[in-house]
Amino acid sequence: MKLRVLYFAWLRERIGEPREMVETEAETVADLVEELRAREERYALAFSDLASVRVALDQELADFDASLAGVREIAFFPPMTGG
Amino acid sequence: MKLRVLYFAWLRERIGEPREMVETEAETVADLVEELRAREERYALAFSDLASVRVALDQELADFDASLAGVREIAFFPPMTGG
Amino acid sequence: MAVRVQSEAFEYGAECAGFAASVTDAGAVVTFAGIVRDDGGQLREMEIEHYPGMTERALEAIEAEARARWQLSDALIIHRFGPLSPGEIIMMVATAARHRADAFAAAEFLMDFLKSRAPFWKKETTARGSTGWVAAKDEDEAALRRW
Amino acid sequence: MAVRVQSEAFEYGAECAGFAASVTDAGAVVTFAGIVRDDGGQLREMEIEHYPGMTERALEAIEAEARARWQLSDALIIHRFGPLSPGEIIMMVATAARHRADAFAAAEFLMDFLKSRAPFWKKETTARGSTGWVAAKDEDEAALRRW
Repeated sequence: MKLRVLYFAWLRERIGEPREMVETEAETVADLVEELRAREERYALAFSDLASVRVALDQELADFDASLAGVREIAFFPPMTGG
Repeated sequence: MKLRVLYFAWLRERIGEPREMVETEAETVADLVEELRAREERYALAFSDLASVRVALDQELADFDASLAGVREIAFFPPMTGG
Repeated sequence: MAVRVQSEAFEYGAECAGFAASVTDAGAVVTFAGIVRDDGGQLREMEIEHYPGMTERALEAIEAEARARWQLSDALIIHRFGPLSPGEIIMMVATAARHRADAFAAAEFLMDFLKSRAPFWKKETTARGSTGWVAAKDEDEAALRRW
Repeated sequence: MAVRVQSEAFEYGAECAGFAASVTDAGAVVTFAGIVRDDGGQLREMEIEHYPGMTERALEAIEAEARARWQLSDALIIHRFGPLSPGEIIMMVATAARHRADAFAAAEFLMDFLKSRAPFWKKETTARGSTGWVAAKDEDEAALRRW
């Protein structure tokens, strides 16, 4: 499947781009993160500490063990600091 | 001693005036209330339920057993409802 | 820090903006406004009586207590007296602090104490012309005990 | 009920006044404004990044949750993104209710959830030119657990 992957804040800066299309057979968010990490050093760096990474599937907060079935957009970002 | 006595809200309405000078030898607020009650029916009515009467001595909230020594102004009023 | 007791209307929005613009070293501003509630068209007028002199002292004491309990950059209390119509703003408080928890807590504290410890009394006149003094609520007295 | 996410500045005072004037059957209005704190002249700029689309959804969900929990006459959330200077207002919330306890609780709830559940990130540039992302605070995450 083709996934639209978005990065925000320092994840965006470490990866070097705000979004990309990713072709993957990953079943869960965690699987996808493993694939990305294995790809290039910048991904490994961005995902080195998952405790400070949050994920949203189709614009809803989700967990790393969430399934990617039917998902079109996934976003990775640090803990939020609005307000 | 001469005391300036003020009444507010329904105490003012029941007594029929907002303020008066009272000559008294009462030692406490409670003593003064007893004197006023004995004076006229309108005072007896105004002070019939002391649970719903509050008192201030020289513009500070006080209790019924507080001493009147040195006090110049005493005010009686219902529980407050500002805001 | 300011306390104002007045019969004239005040501009709530302008007071909020002025307060927020004047504070320094604050990251959080909380305001509260009390409005004369229409209660389904039953109310014609609300008259607020107060105790001149004691009112200002009580509000200043409450504000000083809030400043002693929380780290506030600034605080403001404005309360009207006299006749008010439904929909009119009766009063407001504003607090400013570095952090929002302090600003929220101080604003609630000011309101709780102002409600039951500042000498104001409300008298309502209904559309049919009958009048009555607003009774103090047990819940307002209870609200003081949490502080 | 309204949620606005925008880069343009908004007039905090005018928003407060308009909100208070538009509510019906409310006796209490609470507003919160978040201000870019100067931090002793160390800060030159704060840039707010957000996730367009998800931001609006998250804020609307938080507002709907507040309306489900408390009796609100109305609620408003405005949040800016993009570059901001010290002293500028970042965002505001406003709540209106018949009783002040509901208005205060809902405003605090909106702030607590907005802080940690709406996709905004703050980046600071100091007067000396160094930049850094503001870290989430444990106390903000902890604040969610009281609701």
